[in-house]
Amino acid sequence: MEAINPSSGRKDNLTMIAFTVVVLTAPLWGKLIGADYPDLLQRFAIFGLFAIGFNLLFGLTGYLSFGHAAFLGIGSYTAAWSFKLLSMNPIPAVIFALLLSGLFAAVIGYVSLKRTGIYFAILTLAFAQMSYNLAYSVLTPITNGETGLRVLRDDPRIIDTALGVEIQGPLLGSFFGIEMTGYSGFYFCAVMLIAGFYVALRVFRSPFGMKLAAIKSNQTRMEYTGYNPKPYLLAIFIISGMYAGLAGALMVIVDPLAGAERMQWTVSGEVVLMTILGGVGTLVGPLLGAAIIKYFENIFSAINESVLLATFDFLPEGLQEFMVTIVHPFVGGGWHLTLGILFMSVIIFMPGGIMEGIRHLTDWIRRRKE
Amino acid sequence: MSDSNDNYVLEISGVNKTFGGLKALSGINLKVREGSTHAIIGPNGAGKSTLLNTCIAKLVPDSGSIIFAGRDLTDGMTPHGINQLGVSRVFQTPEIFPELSLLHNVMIPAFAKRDGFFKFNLFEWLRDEKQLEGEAMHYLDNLGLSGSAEVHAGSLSRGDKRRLELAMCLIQHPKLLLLDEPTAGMSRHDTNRTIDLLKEIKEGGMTKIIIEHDMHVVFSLADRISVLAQGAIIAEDEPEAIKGHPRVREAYLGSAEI
Amino acid sequence: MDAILIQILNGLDKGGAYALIALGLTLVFGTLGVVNFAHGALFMLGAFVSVTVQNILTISKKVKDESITFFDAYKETPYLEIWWGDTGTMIIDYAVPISIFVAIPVMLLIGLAMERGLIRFFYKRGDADQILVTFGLAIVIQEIVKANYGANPIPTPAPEIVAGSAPVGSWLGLGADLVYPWWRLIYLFFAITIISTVFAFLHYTTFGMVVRAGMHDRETVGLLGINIERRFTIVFGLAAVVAGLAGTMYTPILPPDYHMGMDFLVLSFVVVVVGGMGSLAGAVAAGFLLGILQSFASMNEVKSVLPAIDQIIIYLVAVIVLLVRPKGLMGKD
Amino acid sequence: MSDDIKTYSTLSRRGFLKTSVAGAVAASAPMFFVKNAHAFTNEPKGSTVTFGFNVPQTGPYAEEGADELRAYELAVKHINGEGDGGMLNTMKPVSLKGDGVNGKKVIFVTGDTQTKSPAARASAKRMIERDGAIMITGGSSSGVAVAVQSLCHEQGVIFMAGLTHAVDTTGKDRRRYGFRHFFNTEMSGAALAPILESEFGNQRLAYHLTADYNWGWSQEGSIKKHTEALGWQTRAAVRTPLKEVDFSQYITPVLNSGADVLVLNHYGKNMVDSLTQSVQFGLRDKQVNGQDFQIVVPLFSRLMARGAGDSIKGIYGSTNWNWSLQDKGSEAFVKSFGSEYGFPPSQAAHTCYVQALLYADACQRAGTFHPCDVIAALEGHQFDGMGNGPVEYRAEDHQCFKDVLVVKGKEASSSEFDLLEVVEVTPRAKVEYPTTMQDANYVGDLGSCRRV
Repeated sequence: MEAINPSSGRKDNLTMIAFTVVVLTAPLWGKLIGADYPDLLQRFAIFGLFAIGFNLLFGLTGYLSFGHAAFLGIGSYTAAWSFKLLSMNPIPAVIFALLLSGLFAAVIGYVSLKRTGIYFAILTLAFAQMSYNLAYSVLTPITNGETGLRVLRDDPRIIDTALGVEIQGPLLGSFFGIEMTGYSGFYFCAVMLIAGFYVALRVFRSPFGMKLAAIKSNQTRMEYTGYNPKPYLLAIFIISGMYAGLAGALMVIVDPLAGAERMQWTVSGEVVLMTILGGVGTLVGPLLGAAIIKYFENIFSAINESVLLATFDFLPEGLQEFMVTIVHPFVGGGWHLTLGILFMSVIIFMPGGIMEGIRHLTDWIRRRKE
Repeated sequence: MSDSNDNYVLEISGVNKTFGGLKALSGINLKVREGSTHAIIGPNGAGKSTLLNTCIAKLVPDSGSIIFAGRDLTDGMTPHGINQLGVSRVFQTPEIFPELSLLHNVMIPAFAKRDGFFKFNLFEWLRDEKQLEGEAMHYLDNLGLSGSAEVHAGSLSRGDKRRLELAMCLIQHPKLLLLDEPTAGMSRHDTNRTIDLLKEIKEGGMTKIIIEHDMHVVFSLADRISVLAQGAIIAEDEPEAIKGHPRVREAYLGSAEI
Repeated sequence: MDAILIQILNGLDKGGAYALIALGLTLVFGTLGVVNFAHGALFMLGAFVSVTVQNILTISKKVKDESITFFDAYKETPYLEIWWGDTGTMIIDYAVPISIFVAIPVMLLIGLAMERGLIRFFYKRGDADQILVTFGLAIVIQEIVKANYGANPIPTPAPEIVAGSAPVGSWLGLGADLVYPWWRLIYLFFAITIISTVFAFLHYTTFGMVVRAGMHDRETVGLLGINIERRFTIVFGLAAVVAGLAGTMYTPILPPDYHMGMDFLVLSFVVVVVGGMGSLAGAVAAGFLLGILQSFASMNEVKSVLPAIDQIIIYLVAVIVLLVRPKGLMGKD
Repeated sequence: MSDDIKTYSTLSRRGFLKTSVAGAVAASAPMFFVKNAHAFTNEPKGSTVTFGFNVPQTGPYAEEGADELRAYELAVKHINGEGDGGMLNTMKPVSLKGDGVNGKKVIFVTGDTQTKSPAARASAKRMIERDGAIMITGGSSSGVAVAVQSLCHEQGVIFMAGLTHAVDTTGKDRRRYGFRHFFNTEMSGAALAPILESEFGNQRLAYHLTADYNWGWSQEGSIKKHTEALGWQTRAAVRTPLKEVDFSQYITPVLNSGADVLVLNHYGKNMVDSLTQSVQFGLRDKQVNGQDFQIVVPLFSRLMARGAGDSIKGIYGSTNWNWSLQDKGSEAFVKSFGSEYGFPPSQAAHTCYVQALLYADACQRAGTFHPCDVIAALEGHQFDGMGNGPVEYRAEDHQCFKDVLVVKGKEASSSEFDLLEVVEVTPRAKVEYPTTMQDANYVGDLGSCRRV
């Protein structure tokens, strides 16, 4: 299916309204799947934003970046420093994170976009890994190394000091008096997610997006058709990097700690997997992929033997033990196994990811009806 | 009528190109009159496509110059820069956007014509581009493709892909249109339709360079013909004269009757 | 002088390992066009062949340690020692070399099974699908190994006779301080042998020629009526064997754990790409280049000038190479 | 709602788990952290109280995490009066009576830290926000401990650190809500130095290989300080990347550096790899400056050391606790752990078990779960009978001060568990450092406990 379509104003408005409603009511429907606690919902929103931004690059242009974690990390560190030096208000943190991650994306993108395909992927990977390794070691004065950069009570915070804002309670981000924790933290992320989704929708529905899809389809033709693909690619690389930077900043806003691990290749890999799992080049797919992976990481890993015993309590003793024995390897410490199996089965049975699977399913149902 | 016109759109002079030890083009001189259709014929490997490639900066010649609209195309010009000057090309193997719909395939070049090589129109709606869309539909219609405007270009037949590519070039209203075997792989019927179409454009004043093996096409369209063999132009004249040219017969046509 | 020489040795040794791991990866990409994220897992499986062989050889008669009352601790004597005395001890000592002979058929089977059971369905799929499915497979393999062998590294020593160091310095008439572990020398020799064998196989056998032709132009070879699919299956098996052997032989240097495949995965991709995707010679050259540069970057003298250069050298070199040579060291356009 | 907890006549493990779970399910009904809804975060309202065990279940420390979890389950059992009671029988003073804490049965929830700070904080948050955990405990790395500790401090939840050895945890990153029972790099250095002197003499030239992150530097600094005080010199201290697996390029320069002692400031997998490879390079067979070359591993983990096989034989290091100790507390713990699981506990299991009991006991003594009162009960608390001799939770930095074990890799081990022999039990007085240390890493601000 072509990623880009002009759609109609009415359809887009409906999409936006539906999306907004679904996101804002997450605490309600989250209950059904045991995800109704703010930290996980925040994570859904943050990683969703990360994946949506990543998909703008990978999904539209086909350029697979394996180094987006670098921008996530830069966003995080910037936000943490904004908290330390300027103010606990998330607004400057977001602005500076966007600017700085955009700047880094411009530099890394400018160099990496000289190459295509796997060569591009390895260039981005190399930049991110260098950032990660340095952040962990010699850059410790800036990053606080393994422990991660934390916000401390005796940090200067010049804006707050100037305005006489004093943090009384716990040291948390504070949006004009609203503490960025729990559900208020989630709603802040949710608003950012909705804004990010709206921008992504506009890209998908714009001539700009169509040109990106054309670059993916046939870059040579683009050049002989009068386009310079470089600025297009660089622009979307920067935008995509800024999404990652924003996601990184939000991580710090809801939980004031910036760690070097956020720059490791596994994080870049994670966002690649999220996007592919949900469906490359689809609007909602990456968000879905992000939610699924985070759900597994947080909910499946927390299921221990006792929880299983309770779950199968309705069964007779012997059968209960049997079920627990069967299921146990897949939960708790075994959540990775379940995730691996999920990756494989999704992609075996639904080429192109979950959204593609859903599309085939709806097509099939429609055909059955007819 | 073309004889009276001494305005040259393209002036190729002294172009040489070697690949390794192989001389692909040697001392090519060629002038193309404005509004004319200039055919380049020659056996396989004669250097016809190579010559066109040097015109769009796909290849940089070792020496010589190619002047178009007052600019030397061999002097650090980029492919997109050349296109923006008004040169469009139909390739030997169709270069289209297989994953996009036919409509979008044609809209992309139209955008390039309108917006230049880069425009950050991220916050415009594609659906508001009604005028452009109408224009694209018009060109698809002209080439008999409007019925499948929403189809993925990748699923077209080879002949249809070629016509699509032609539409993509035509919508840019180029000053110079380079056609590399535009009818190869087309049915007789489609070939004739294409010839008619190209004739129609000719009346619009567009200059065309055409590489073609099909002599029916060549003689239907060309105002002038250059014959290329082993990288050199061995003859250049009007179609009727070329037909009887002895060296051409020998080098390219063999002794066969045309 | 000694310091430089020994770092070159280190570099060659590292490079041998990198090249060996990258070789299979580039073979699979070049012939099958598959981006195989499960390649690290094959390396790890090879290492666990060694662990398994060692476990089997040391199946022991357990005598309860009576001094321990709170839990069951056993004094273990391997049956091999009980039955065959010193011969048995020697066999156990040679667990790792023995594993090599076990690893070849085992890894071949694993490779064939993987290709037939999964990979072949993904030849025509996009890179994205390949990445996800092979990554998923890598996680599953890893978790299965973890479930059976635990998460901690398991010691798999080299035979006693080569456990120590060789007096390389004396051989070369340099200082006696210059020593190098026997096993690392063996590994280097082994790596070169395997790499040469693979090259010879691809260059001097008809099978190899067809495969190389297939790497070049798959369609044409298919048109010649050659059953390229079956040969590709064998190529995948071959790649699995090479990766597995690299792992098996590595166990005395690095006590294996379930995660070691992931530790090498990114590195092996960097080596393959720096060498030029699909170029066997490039992968080998890049392996040695990166190994040697990494060794030199780790020297105190270098680090005092460029702090933490050893942390980033591989990636830095990758960036430079790819900017200077768009398709890697020996990549084809 | 929690009144309908099923009671089982037999105290089988399954039965025990069932009881705790019935409660967990009942209690974990929406109890996310709502500001000011309670007198304090997650005040237990029903008949149960929930502990949160945050341990690495995936990644390189998964095995250590699994052992920690075993210890916690055992601790919960003992607190609730099941099993043989373990250290409750030896701990002095003890207020726990084997009927839960403050009349409430202890239940627990678990999480996976992945040995990554953000992941660890995420799972701690889940346990606090969703599962209503009254406290968080566990972990296998200093980075994680510091990160989770400051999270808990902000959330107003007590954190009982698991295995964390960098000074920072109770040094510059100390928090009012965080407590560490495990020893630290400073104590390792202080305990090791005298033994190194008596074994290797005071004319030594040391070469350090140090994992390039906070803990590594902390360990390197302490060993340097204490050995240089003896008269040792430091030839070089080289930083190695944390993710390195092949240390050959760092080991070879040691060969002709003139150094005669190699100090491996590496933990876990790093240590297994670097030690194995150092021995292969023949370092142990070398003679330098007329003395036998020696290798020192400042922090030993028996669980991980197994991976180095024979290479650990004769290597000196320090450890917080070892199962072979003969005191009453250790015996009681090894006995109940060994009979439950069939093998001896690791030092990680020990420290976690002790932390869980100490927390529960403090709540019992305070008569409430209010963190401020529990903190007051823990600060300056002196206890004995838990495997390390008399111990004190120093009020100023929340660090436990106790005897430290200097150990050596055993030459002739009798079983797979018998890897370390205790060379010396360095008394608390020798490893205790003053609260007025000038080093920036040792100075911190606890912050205060917040009563709403």
